[in-house]
Amino acid sequence: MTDTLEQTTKIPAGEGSGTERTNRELEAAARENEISTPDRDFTDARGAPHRGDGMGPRAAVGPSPQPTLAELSRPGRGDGKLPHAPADALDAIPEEQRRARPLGLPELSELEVIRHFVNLSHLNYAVDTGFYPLGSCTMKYNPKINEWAARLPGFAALHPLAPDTLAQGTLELLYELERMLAEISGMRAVTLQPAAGAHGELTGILMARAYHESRGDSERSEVIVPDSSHGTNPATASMAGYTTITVRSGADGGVDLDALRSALGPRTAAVMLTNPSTLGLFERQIVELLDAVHEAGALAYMDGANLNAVLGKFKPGQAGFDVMHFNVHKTFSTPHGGGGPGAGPVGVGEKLVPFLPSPRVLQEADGSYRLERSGERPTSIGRVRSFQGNVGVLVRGYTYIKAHGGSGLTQASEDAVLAANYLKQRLAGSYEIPYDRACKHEFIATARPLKAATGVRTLDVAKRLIDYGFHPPTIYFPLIVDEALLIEPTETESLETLDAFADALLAIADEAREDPETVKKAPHTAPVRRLDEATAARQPDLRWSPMTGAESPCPT
Amino acid sequence: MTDTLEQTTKIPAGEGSGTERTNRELEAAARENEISTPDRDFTDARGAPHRGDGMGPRAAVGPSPQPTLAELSRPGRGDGKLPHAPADALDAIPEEQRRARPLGLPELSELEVIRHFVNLSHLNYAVDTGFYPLGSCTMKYNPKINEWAARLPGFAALHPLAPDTLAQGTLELLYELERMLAEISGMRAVTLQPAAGAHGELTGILMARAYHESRGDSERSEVIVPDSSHGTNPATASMAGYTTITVRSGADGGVDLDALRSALGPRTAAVMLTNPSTLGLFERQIVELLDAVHEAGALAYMDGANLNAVLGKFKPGQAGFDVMHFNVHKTFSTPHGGGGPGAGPVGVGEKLVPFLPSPRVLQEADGSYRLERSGERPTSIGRVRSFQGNVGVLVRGYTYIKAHGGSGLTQASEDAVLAANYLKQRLAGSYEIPYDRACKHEFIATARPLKAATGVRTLDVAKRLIDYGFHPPTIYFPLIVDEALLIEPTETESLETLDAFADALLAIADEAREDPETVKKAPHTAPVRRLDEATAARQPDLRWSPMTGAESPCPT
Amino acid sequence: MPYGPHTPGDRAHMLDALGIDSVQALFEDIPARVRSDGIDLPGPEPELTLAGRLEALAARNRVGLTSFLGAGAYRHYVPPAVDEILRRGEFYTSYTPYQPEISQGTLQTIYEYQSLIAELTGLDVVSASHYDGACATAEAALMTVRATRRQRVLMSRAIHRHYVDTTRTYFAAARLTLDELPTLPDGTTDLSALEAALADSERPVAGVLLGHPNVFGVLEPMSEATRLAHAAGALMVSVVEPVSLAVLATPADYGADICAGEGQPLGISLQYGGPYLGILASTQALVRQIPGRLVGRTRDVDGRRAYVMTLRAREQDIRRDRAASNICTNQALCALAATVYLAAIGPHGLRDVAALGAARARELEKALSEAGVPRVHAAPYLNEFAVRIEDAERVHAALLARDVVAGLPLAQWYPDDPELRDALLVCATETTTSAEIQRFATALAEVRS
Amino acid sequence: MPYGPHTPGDRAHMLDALGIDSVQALFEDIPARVRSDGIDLPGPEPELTLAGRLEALAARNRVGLTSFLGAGAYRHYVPPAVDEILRRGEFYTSYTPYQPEISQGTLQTIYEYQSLIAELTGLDVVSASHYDGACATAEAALMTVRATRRQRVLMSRAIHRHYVDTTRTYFAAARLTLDELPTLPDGTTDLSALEAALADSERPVAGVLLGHPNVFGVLEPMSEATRLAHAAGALMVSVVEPVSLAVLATPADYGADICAGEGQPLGISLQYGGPYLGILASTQALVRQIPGRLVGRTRDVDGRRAYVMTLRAREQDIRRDRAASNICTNQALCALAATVYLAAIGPHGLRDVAALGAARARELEKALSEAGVPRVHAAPYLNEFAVRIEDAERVHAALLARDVVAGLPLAQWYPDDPELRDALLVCATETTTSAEIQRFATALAEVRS
Ligand SMILES: Cc1ncc(COP(=O)(O)O)c(C=O)c1O
Ligand SMILES: Cc1ncc(COP(=O)(O)O)c(C=O)c1O
Repeated sequence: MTDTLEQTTKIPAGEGSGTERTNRELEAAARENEISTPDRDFTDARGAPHRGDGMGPRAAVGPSPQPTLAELSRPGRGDGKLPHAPADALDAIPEEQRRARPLGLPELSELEVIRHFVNLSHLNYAVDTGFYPLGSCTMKYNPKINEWAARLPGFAALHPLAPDTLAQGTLELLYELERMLAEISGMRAVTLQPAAGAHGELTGILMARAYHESRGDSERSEVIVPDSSHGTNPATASMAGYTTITVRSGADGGVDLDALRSALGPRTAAVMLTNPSTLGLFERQIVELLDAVHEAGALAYMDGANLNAVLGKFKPGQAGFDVMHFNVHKTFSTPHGGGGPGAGPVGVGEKLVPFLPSPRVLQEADGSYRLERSGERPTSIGRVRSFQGNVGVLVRGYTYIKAHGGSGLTQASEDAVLAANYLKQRLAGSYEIPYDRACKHEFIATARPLKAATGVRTLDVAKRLIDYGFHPPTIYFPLIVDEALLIEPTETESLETLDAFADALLAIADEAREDPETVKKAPHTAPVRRLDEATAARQPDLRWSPMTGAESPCPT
Repeated sequence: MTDTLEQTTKIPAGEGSGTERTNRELEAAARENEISTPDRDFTDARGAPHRGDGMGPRAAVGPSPQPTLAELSRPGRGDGKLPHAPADALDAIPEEQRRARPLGLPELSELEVIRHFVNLSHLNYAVDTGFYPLGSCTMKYNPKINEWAARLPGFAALHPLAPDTLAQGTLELLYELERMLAEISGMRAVTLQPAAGAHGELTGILMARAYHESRGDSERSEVIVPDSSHGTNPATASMAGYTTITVRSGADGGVDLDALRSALGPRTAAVMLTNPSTLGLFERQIVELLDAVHEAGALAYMDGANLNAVLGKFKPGQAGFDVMHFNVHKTFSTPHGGGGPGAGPVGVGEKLVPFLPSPRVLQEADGSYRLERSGERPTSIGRVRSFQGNVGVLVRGYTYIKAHGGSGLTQASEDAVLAANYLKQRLAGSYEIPYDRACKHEFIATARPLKAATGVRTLDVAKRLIDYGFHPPTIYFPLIVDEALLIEPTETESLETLDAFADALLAIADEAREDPETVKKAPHTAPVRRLDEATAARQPDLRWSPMTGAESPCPT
Repeated sequence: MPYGPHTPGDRAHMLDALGIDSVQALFEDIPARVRSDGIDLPGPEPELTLAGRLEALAARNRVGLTSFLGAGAYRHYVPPAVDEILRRGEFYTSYTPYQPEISQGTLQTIYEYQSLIAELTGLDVVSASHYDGACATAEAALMTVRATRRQRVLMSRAIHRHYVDTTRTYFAAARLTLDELPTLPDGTTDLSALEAALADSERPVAGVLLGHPNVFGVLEPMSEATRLAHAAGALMVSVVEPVSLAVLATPADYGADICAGEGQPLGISLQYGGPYLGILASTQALVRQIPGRLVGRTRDVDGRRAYVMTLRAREQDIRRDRAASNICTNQALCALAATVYLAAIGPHGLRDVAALGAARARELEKALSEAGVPRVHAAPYLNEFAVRIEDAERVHAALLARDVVAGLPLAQWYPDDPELRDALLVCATETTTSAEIQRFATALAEVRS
Repeated sequence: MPYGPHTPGDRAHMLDALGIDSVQALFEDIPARVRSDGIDLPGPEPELTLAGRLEALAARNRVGLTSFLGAGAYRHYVPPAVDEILRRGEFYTSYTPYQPEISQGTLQTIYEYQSLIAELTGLDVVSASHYDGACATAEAALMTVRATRRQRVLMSRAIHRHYVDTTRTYFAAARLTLDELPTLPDGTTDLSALEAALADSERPVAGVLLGHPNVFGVLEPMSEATRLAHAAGALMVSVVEPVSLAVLATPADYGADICAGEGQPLGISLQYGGPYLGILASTQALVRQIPGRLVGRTRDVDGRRAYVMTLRAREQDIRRDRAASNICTNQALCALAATVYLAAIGPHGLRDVAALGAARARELEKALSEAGVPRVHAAPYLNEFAVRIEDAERVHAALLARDVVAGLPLAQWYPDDPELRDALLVCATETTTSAEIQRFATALAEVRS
């Protein structure tokens, strides 16, 4: 299959797309690296996949590539979990409604399943194995009590449509969590339903739309975002039916107030600001920015993904933001799960309360809790998902907030900011720090001078960090900085770790001068080396070939 | 400190002690390997241990050595789990009864704790990561439902002295488990108290002693064991105040009947037989052996560690054994925990029932259960431990037995024996198989011819297997076979795995001829290479140096 | 700070290095007017008492009742092997595999997830996860709009109410049209209404969405609906319950273009509604339109097999306002749960789950109809169905007082439909026992006597 | 076979390779007379129903009551970090680290365990684990016999009853003498009786064992007892509860030679009695006598730091009948639990555990004495003590009916001691709440009115 989309657009090298490489470039790179070795096979003469075969000696302990479940599958394996269904169980299903094709799921013993995933886990880097300074993602420690709490059967086994009387514990927790988030943010009310930050953005922007419409102000068709904004901001605007207007940042990294003023107008529905910004900088002109937004009759949306920097220091609601989202999986330590799930509650000021999605959690006069009934509040924008939210994630966030309390959260922000500034200071000699002022929880460094001097790019530095035992920071984001490294240490990493990381980056800068090839070919010690992303996109292989299916006799 | 014991005895090379090396030899080996590099330090100039320092680049993913908790500790870290005690909490404790020295425990944040142990876990080989054919240990798969069951709060949080009325669930489970084990073994009654096989042996031999004494037969002072027996058998005899008499095995691996007959006499209290034996062989003369034992007025003890081979095929109680132990952690799949815990229930024939340790689990007429009260059964040998046994392990064993049922257990034995014979067959060309008949769940192979031809020993073969991704089998045990490899595949490993393991052993045999040095220096791919065991024994370093202790202000 | 490592000395060292006296100096860029001084919440709560608080809250929920609730979230037996894997820090404390060299574990499991859902649905392209069934359905509807450049979709009213509502919310925002299709008395969607709606050439239809089984548990005429949709140039979207695919015709069997659904039944616990798993799959032809993450298999420079995120130009971080969706953080760990679940339960096991549920549902139907409580609809069902009972809400409450959750009163979702005013939607799965069914019947008899 | 991988085809392949028709051929070496044909138990039970059975059994235990039971097993707050580590297959599905090159995880954690217990006790040599407190105590007693070549030990009757009983069982077997030392009315061991017993030069004493705190919760005069023991050439064994060492004088402080104890309070759940953790530690002088595993730090041939089992000539697999003990499988995973627990709770935390327990116990004492239920003994205690109440067994039962477990009626353990006939042994830990203490007092008032 040729993917025409891929031919015309660009493919990112690593995260973000600051220095995108075209397919052509990637192909050239691939040729250069002479990718010609055939795919090493995991099967032997008998068609049996196993370790050690055809791959020569390999370590007993440590990461090793794994065959797929399909390759491991042998017809007739795996059983014992369930009683067999009576033979006539499906007699009432008309023939033409029955599954025609074989059910091609892999058949494995439980040991094979466990070993497969345990060994796959060894190929992963994670917060629980090392420092993960991925900017904008707040990879802080995930306390284990959170995991314990979410698995309490009372929480975990509760059906989402359970009558309110059966759900008082969870309802109370959600109600209290809403109030705690309101206090933390200075917002008037909070909905916990959105499943992630982007989902919260959509929810927030839909409320903004509903607000304008409720006032008959229906000509507003634009959402303004700064050029440093996260991709979800403009994508959200589009999903909500708005046109995105991008305003540039000033030389100090803040939004250019004049540019914003000229972009604002009667067509502006909302301005989405990230504060602290994706550059790790607090918008020093926040008061003026908000005034300008409101003067134009627009609403101010705060992308709260970076709230971890300003807990107890800055409350968006008090400052005048009309709506914001939280990233529970960033600020409140719920784990990132290899990509999710998270939770993206949305806080609103007074004006937007009527439009909150349904159902809200309500407290009755007798102190009990209930869910709002469908249709109970006609001003609501309606549902943004099924049921009540990523409750399992919210239990974790609640636990975290309680464990910290108000003062602990403030301390967390102070420590996160202190760590980031310290790290910035330590790198200042060897990397360019484009915005030379106090950062918040993260900061931008760039390998621009290094690249000029040695040809070693940010991508290479990042990959070389892997050889030093670290997860690379976010790279090539935000897009407005060349060769950006966005570094977020968080408050849960020790000084020793911060120093070791700084030492590694300094050592790599030296290496880049002395032995650039080693850096450019990094990583050298990871389970795999750099990948052929061009072929992946040109000839997408998105699933294993269909399995023959379970034609085997049922094992007993 | 010089350890004089170590100077006069021998230190095993690897498991067992077939080819023990003296300290002198080990020292020579160490010199040969030029151990001179200083201990690589984990601390930096600030005294801070961390990854990446002083050790140059290292992989982000994969095993890496870890500093100790003491090295990671920083005064003032770690807190938040508990409220602080009131200042006067200890006022009633007289000054001289208070702890004088500082409480030198490490101070770490929870993240550091988790990361430490997660990274340490990556240095381990385990059933959940690969094939672990450790003979005599039955490293079969540990089903995950067992782990789930043992953690059910009703089981896990039950206090061992809870009144019987609060413990009916566990009591019923234990009662039923005793009966199931009795059916499986053909014994009359079972005690679940012993914590492990060796503990079961002691319990069993103490009952034998009590039995003889109850009959006024008090001159019996010897316990007979075959030379192939596990070390726990003679050690148990000593603990129970008996002298150990060792009888040799015949050429076919079985106990030499004549030798046994001449060893037996009026001083024989018991004969401890392992059946199938530690050679993986069923005692074909078992009937004659038992007759001989009983004729001498002695009791027949069966070491049931190898019961996994004969479930549903052979019931020691029916065959005439008077007492036996089970290894729940072998036969019934409870995990080995890096060395324990296990459980070693003991089954007895009619004769020994009165002597069972207290307390037994009893069923009342109304169907409820209770524990025997202390002193209720004066014939009992008494307590062999506190409380009721390794109940958490027994819950797992119960779950396993139920999941299999009678037919499943029989099938497990058949599959274990089939796998062992298949593997034996596959190795027969390249390794010597000293006992050339059907084996049970494990078998002996030896590298004797290989050693003669190439100098490569069993130890080297074992270490080289590590490079092929496998845990080595048990080596140099039992002691009566030169250069022994005791291989136990278990029933839960797939044919592909068995073949891959055989392929690896065959490949190593070839390597031994072509490139013996590579094999002799193996492993090459493990987190560490061969160790200096001589220095470890000569200058034992059994703990980190005492910590200064928590003089730091309590963190808040 | 309960989880922070910094000692006063550590902080002093860092402040020193920065040449400042206090961390406050780092917050001076916050204008005084909007600077706040702290959060008005109680102080840190030690884990000991916090654990007690959480246990008490959890205990206030009542989860041990005899329950016949389904309606989009289903209780199933989940092999403990699933949670054993989910608890591994290497999986749950990692993030989006931006650095494929040290994320092959996550990447391969996503590839396996894609492959397994492809096997289940018969569709070749599977997005690595969406928020839940409702959001996946809304995204599917938006996909049809993007792919056809038409502005209107038709959605059966017998799709899960929350999915219809959510899609409506999304559509309202984007100024797109969503028309609901009526149902017939037998519980299936009215295909003549579909035909008529498709015939409106003024308002060409981008996609047709049907649930299968639908919200009433009933099997829809998917083949016929697909034929009609395709004839009108519309795409067909099937909204499925994934376990049912073990025994029911797959979207590929009847020619659907897109499949959306809720993956919760595949090894994910109920958790009062989330995190769940939005399943979204399509034919190869729509690979450029599908939103969300895709992982592809490729090689590294040494020719080793390896996995990487691919076709990323559909995603927001590359495409920004022209992305296929704004989704970023997704439900990856839930997709891992589904992957381990499917591997652990296997094809025979999944078929048993589906068939046992059907068998138990039939037993339930029999018990209820013997108690004088008949089905509402006549069309075949799998393991969920609606029954008619006078005064349904009151009966439901009375049964609740007897610790029986008699499913969902459908009036909650269809308040204006007289047909459903007295309907309860009940469901059985492989975890439903005959004893529970008996308890239901007995309680019912008590309540009505 | 629920967990077996072998398909009929796999079995056929293996039989083929062996040239036999049936697996029965492999069992023909079992003489027909003793061959059995199967096990008379029900067939395999699918996990679904088995899980239900187990849940039902577990639910028949009642663990949520207000309980003041201690007496050798204690409820504590265990940070969930502990179980997170214990659940890692790399730890719990490995075995004895015979191959150090691929077992450094287990080996280092044992070394850390040894070091932590050394820090707690002040003694330098720590055995890597014994079965439980009782067995560790018995092994300690046997150690004194081996080290002194004397045949008699003195054991306070105020050591945990099970430990005395167990040691007696071990000693009876080995034909060794165990004499019990009486206690004084204040709850401490009678040191004049000790002095007298030590003076019997016909029957020289190998070791003196005291509990600290003892079974009545009372602190013993350890220094004085140690002085007496040493003066008579006997070794001193202190039987401890490890959490108490955070605040109490350590065995090293008062000069004990050996320390034994139950490690359960260090992060191990109650589990109706096991698996627990037998702690055994000694001075450096006794390193050759200590039974059980020892791990030492050394280097590999490249000079890398590494850990290995050492001084193995004490163990059964090397020394056979001359081994220091028959122990083989031990309680390694429980030692890991204690290691993670101590690392997670830290020195401040452990001190809080001990001190909070003491504070709550004092609160309990006050509440009970106000209710007219005084202490039995006068000597200082830490967090456990005996109270006198008329008709103790009946009151205990009546309180149980009110869901209060009023500790342990000591008559169960000391049936012949009139002083203890009406005694309840009660305990508090950091998990005990004031509300629970109040509930106890209230129930008591009800029961006695
Ligand atoms: C600044 C910013 N905004 C929005 C988001 C979107 O949040 P989510 O990934 O939870 O959808 C992110 C996270 O990636 C972010 O960093
Ligand atoms: C044959 C044999 N007997 C006895 C034992 C002792 O059992 P345990 O290790 O449980 O004490 C073992 C285990 O190592 C064994 O293999």
